[in-house]
Amino acid sequence: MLVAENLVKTFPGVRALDGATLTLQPGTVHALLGENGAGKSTLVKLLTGVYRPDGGRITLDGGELHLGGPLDAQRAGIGVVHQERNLIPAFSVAENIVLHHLPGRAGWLDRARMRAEARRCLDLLEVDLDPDTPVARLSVAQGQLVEIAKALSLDNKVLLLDEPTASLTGDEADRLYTVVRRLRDSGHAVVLVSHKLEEVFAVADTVTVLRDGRSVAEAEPLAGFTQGQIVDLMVGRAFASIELAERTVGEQAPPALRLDGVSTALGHRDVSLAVRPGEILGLYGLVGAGRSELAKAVLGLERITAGTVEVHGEPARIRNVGEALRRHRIGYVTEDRKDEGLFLEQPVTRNIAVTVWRRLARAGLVPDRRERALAETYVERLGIRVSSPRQLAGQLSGGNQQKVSLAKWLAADCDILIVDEPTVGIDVRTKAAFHELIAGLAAQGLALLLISSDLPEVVVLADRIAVMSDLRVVGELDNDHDYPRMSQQIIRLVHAETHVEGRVSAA
Amino acid sequence: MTLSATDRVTRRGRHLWRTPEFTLGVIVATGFLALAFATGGNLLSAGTLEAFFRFLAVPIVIGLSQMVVLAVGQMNLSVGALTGFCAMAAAWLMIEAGFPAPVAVPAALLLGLVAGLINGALVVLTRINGFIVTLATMTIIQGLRYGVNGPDTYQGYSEGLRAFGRASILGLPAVFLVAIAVAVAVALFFSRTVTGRQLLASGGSPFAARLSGISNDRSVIIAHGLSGLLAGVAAVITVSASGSVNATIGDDLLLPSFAAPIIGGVALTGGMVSVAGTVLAAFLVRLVDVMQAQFGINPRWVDLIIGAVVLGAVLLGTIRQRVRERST
Amino acid sequence: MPLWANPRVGLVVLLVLLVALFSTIRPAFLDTRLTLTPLQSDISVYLVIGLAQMSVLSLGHMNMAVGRMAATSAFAMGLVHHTLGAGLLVSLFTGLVVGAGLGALAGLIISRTGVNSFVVTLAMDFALVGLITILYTGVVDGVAFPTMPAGMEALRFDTFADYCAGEICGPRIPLVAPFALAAALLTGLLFRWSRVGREILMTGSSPRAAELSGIPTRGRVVQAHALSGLLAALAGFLLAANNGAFSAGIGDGFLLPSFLAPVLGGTLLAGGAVSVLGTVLGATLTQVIYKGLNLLQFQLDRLQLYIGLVLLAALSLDRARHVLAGRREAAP
Amino acid sequence: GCTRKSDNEAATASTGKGPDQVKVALIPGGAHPYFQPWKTAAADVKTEFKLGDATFNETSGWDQTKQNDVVKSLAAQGYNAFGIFGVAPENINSTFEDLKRQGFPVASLASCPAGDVNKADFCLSTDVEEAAYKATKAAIETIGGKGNLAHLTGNKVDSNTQRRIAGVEKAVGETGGQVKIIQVVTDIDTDLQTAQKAVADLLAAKGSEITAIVNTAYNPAVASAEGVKQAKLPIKVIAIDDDKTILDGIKDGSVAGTVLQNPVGQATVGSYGLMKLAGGCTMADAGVIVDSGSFVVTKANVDSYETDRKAKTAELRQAFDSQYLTCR
Ligand SMILES: Nc1ncnc2c1ncn2[C@@H]1O[C@H](COP(=O)(O)OP(=O)(O)OP(=O)(O)O)[C@@H](O)[C@H]1O
Ligand SMILES: Nc1ncnc2c1ncn2[C@@H]1O[C@H](COP(=O)(O)OP(=O)(O)OP(=O)(O)O)[C@@H](O)[C@H]1O
Ligand SMILES: [Mg+2]
Ligand SMILES: [Mg+2]
Repeated sequence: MLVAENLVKTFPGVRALDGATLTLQPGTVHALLGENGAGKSTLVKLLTGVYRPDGGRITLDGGELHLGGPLDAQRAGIGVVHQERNLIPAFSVAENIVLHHLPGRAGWLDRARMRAEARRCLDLLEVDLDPDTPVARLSVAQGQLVEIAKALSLDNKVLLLDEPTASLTGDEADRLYTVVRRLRDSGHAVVLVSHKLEEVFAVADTVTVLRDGRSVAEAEPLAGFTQGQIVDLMVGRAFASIELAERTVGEQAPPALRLDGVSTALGHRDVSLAVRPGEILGLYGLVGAGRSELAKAVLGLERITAGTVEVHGEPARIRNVGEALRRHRIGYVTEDRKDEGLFLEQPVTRNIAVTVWRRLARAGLVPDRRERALAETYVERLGIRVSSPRQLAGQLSGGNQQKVSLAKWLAADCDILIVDEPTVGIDVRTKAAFHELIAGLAAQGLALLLISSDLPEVVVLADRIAVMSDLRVVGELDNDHDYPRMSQQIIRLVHAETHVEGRVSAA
Repeated sequence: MTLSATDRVTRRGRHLWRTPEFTLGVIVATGFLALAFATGGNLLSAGTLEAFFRFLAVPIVIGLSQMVVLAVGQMNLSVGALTGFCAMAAAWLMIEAGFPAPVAVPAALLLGLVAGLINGALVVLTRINGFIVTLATMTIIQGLRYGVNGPDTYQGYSEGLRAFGRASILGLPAVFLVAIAVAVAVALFFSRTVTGRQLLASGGSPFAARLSGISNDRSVIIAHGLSGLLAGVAAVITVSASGSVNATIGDDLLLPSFAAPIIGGVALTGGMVSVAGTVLAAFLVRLVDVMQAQFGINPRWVDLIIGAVVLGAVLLGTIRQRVRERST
Repeated sequence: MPLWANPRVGLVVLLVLLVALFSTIRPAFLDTRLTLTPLQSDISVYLVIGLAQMSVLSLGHMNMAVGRMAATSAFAMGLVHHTLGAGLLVSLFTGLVVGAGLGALAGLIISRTGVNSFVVTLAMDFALVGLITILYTGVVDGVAFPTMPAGMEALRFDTFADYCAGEICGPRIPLVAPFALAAALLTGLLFRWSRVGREILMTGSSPRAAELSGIPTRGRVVQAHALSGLLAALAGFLLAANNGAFSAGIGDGFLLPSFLAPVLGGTLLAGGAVSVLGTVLGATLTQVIYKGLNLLQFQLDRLQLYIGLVLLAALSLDRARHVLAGRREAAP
Repeated sequence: GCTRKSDNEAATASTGKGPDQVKVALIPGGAHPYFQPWKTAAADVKTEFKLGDATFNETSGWDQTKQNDVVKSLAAQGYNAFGIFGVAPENINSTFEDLKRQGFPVASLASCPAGDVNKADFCLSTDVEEAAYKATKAAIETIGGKGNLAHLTGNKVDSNTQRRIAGVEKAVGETGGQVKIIQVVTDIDTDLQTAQKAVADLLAAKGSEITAIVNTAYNPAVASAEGVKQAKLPIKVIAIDDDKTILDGIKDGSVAGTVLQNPVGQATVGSYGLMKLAGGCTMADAGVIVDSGSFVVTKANVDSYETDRKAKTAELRQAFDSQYLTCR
């Protein structure tokens, strides 16, 4: 029913789509796959009227669609969750959910109906959120859930989901997919963009693969492919799996970073952790477990009320990131790249070089040449897709933005690196490259604290895994890289904690 | 029971007494009482209160006029000039063209509305920053304002309108009650109407608003139109309350128009409004005016004091916050 | 990007058009002594005050006290000359220090309290307005210093044409122009190439990301505001030179032009990007408009009408260029 | 080596121009009702003295920098004799000097430079201290030599304001304590609304104590006439100038009197002097200060004051011929 033929879209210096085709049938879940920068989000935006195509046409049930703006797509019954969060911070959860069809009577807002409608959508996803909470106070993941609820609030014939689960954990993703299946069964068409191939294979029926803005597989049944074949299609050649660097962590080496009984103003209680040079400590937990906030507390962005932080055995009182970087050589790659990681309106060069200007400068002046050379090194190393290093960071595809946000800290040359959800929204190949890179860094002797909600990732990379739940570390495991067993243990830890906690407060 | 993420979120929530409006309210009340006390009650005498509230009407309305555009992340530098122009136009209609007040008043309001809509349309069509567009239109409107009657003063128009300007109901000037009614209407508009919410959405995050099918262009035009209309209301209040108008009317309104909403807690970046804050801030500024008259203070000292007090309050607020953080 | 798609080119074209228009209608527009030389003096003042505002626009902040910072600094200059008999350079230096100090104070309050720069500098403006009057009435029993340091006269009246090496005299450029030019070049250097300048821009672009990238954002805020104060002081000095006295009225008319020059030149109010060249062009454009319309001798109402219309036209022209550039980009 | 060229390139044009070669520019500080008579006077002198041209340009907007710009523009246009009301009395000597260096005759009209030096050829203006003194005298007379005065005036950082304050104080001092000044309100001449607000607050605070208000600025005069009438207080208002609203006030009794200045005389006699200077005459006493006269007008002489003023103007012109100018 919804058909996009030969879509072309050009941005200054980039041809994002170059004859992409997508055919959607009702009652199917259609996977839209491709590497970072392949043009998936651009395609989604063309189908929802955010951009206008430079060529090609879109038809719905045989009639041509001219989408002048998001409103037209909405009227045509196309709902969407975009890759980037687009919520109004000062508005409540409820209002955000129903923003595109604010219920009113003679121009007056009907708050009761608004709340009820929002409640209904949240309930679909089994999300326990007060509809009156301002979204400014939600975590990234909660925001994503609200965004999904918003897309569900209209009964759309077509639903486009652009990496809806990027920052969700398994549980929430499962709930989302239950809803998706239900929608499919009632005759809706759902497009799913995701880099989590396991999920894709679990829910999708058909697949379109984009490479360099062109469709290389069109609406084929997914059952006919293996994961490896899909990856090869995306990449355009056989994808060799990557060997992680061998490393040995000296058992006796003193910890590079050690938290001892740390409590914070936010409510972390008695957190103790230690990472040795050359070691990767995975920090796993469900959404809202307080891992990101813990990292920020270490960097002095949240107040520590008790306990000590030691860097290389010396007690450290870090007040801000600058101090962490310069005095202690600690870097922090944030999970919230849009607000905290990137300067969207600045060129990629500056985004990468910002942490090292001090080093690049000659007599206080930074030569463009050196800055550019540095940026180019990392663009190449991480395979960042840019039309030129002077492109604005905000114009990159989501995955490439993530790479820029990481590149900045690689450039900074730290001893201790805290990476928070580093591979959110990153394609399979790049993710593998990332893993290789991170393992390589550890092999060079960096101490790495890997905060991730991606369980396979944690199991692949980490030497030890600490599990956090509800602002506390509830257990620590040595990793033997055996995924089934490790994941079981970890999940058990997360749930056991909830259980124990329940008993404690009941007593 | 475990502390769910939701619980934590609400625990962080603001309580009434932590809102800026509340703080401002306390400052205003304290200031008012202190002044009443210091003047030996003179402030509370009917005449003084009358004067106090009568000249509070325009600052409130003009502050709201600015607030409306701030809500969508715009600014309107032409509010003052526009108020003067509408006032002069109304007086011209009554004196030179011989129309009665019931014609002149709606005409002035309409003029404000149209000028505001033109501002908005220019911003949308040219995609130029509203600050600059209204700076240009301010100059144009100043020219028009002067063109009505040169530097001379209009006086002696409609007795009925003047009577309304002088009237008071239950000891409060009618014009002040008009201003309060306008404030309530504006507050309802932003909190209770679909259009009002859409305006705030456009201001808070234009891109997100666009993705939700809201036209930001429409929001900008509506906000400017409303701002112009409120400038028209301020003009009508001026004409009726003051009895004489000339081309200088509105010259002193630009800074107060910004000061009221901003002291009242409205962000320049858009997406939020605070009607109560704006009204209270206008009240605060008026309090200082009166203090000056009561004690015969050199206005320059007053400026110095206002500046120092605001800076001091700002510093104190931070210190207080620090202390509170420590104690939790 | 093609040359003509550069936003600055639109301004240059407009400038050329206006100059051509004005000098056809009023040949006196090209009179060096009575029009062009004074025009350069005026541009110098408004360029520097535009740069002062631009310095904080880089952060996405505003400085509502530019005028009063200029006045207070001018008072300081007058005072050291009046009471201590300081010469031109010492006076200027003192004034610049005072200006920078005031700016830094504003920056400090803003960065420590997190209160909007608009509120803080507006409050500061009020405080300084009062202070200036009190100072002037207290010190010189009036509203201006009766004397000026030696050399101010020369700054006011002379052009380089008055200085000759043998037969060769300089061009008819007023002596104040190099001050403004130097300010523009140094500011440009700062924001384009220096680490501090870039970090200020990054802070303006996203304060949160800047903090999380290890930039000492508070320090940068203070520095940008100090620079703003310093430039405001310089503008006050140049105006005092042009007008002939250190007086309380200096800076009264600075506020709006201070925004006009950088914003016309393409500096955003949102922060994160500045254009010194644009500010130069913006200041030049506004002064040319004023000068030309003055020469056309309109009555007050007409004059204001036309100033507003020409400004709108100038801005719309830039928009048209933008749209056109967009079309060209999309075409191939 | 580098040498400084002496700057005597100009200073040639001044001698021996016939009236038809003289082009006079009258430049007030900005738009103000006081200067409106200059406009007609400029047209009159042009025909009467057969001047090459005479123009009136009020576009300075009360900004010394802009005024300098206007002056230079007019010079570039070929105007060669200037009658200027300096916006900033403390700076204006530099402007005069600038013009003198180019050989143009310059008159300081309606206001003299601050300090003891006048760099213009002559200053023809109201003696503002004297005018304020007369106004205060008139006020004291109407209240029977006993009571409390309030003085409302303009920009405090203006040397003319300082002189006005001195004039009022002088007159009050002569009463030997019978009359007291209880409030001097400055900085309320910027616009009408500010003045109205200040008057309302003043009346509310001290209305019962005040017996007379002396105004030495235009907007406060309009505002206090209106305010006193409205408050129905037995306060005598002494206004300034002869704007229609004020004359109406005198006729209907709400204004006790006003002090007139002599704008027409300043413009005509000033232009006359400039013409003579351009024709080759010199000042007998360079930079002399000439009082153009001030006149107290009450209900008694409201219909006849114009004759006095015309007489004064004629007398001034004679004095220029006989006393101030030396012509060969
Ligand atoms: N607004 C824009 N301006 C300029 N270039 C853009 C813009 N948006 C996208 N691009 C470019 O278009 C290309 C496709 O981007 P798109 O966001 O569609 O990729 P994607 O397939 O969604 O990648 P990812 O998996 O990383 O999200 C990229 O090279 C990107 O840099
Ligand atoms: N003490 C607290 N009070 C209120 N809200 C809190 C508190 N602690 C954390 N939160 C909220 O919970 C959110 C989740 O915290 P945090 O981001 O540290 O968890 P996380 O384990 O990193 O999970 P996520 O996957 O959501 O990033 C925070 O963004 C914050 O809004
Ligand atoms: Mg994408
Ligand atoms: Mg997190």
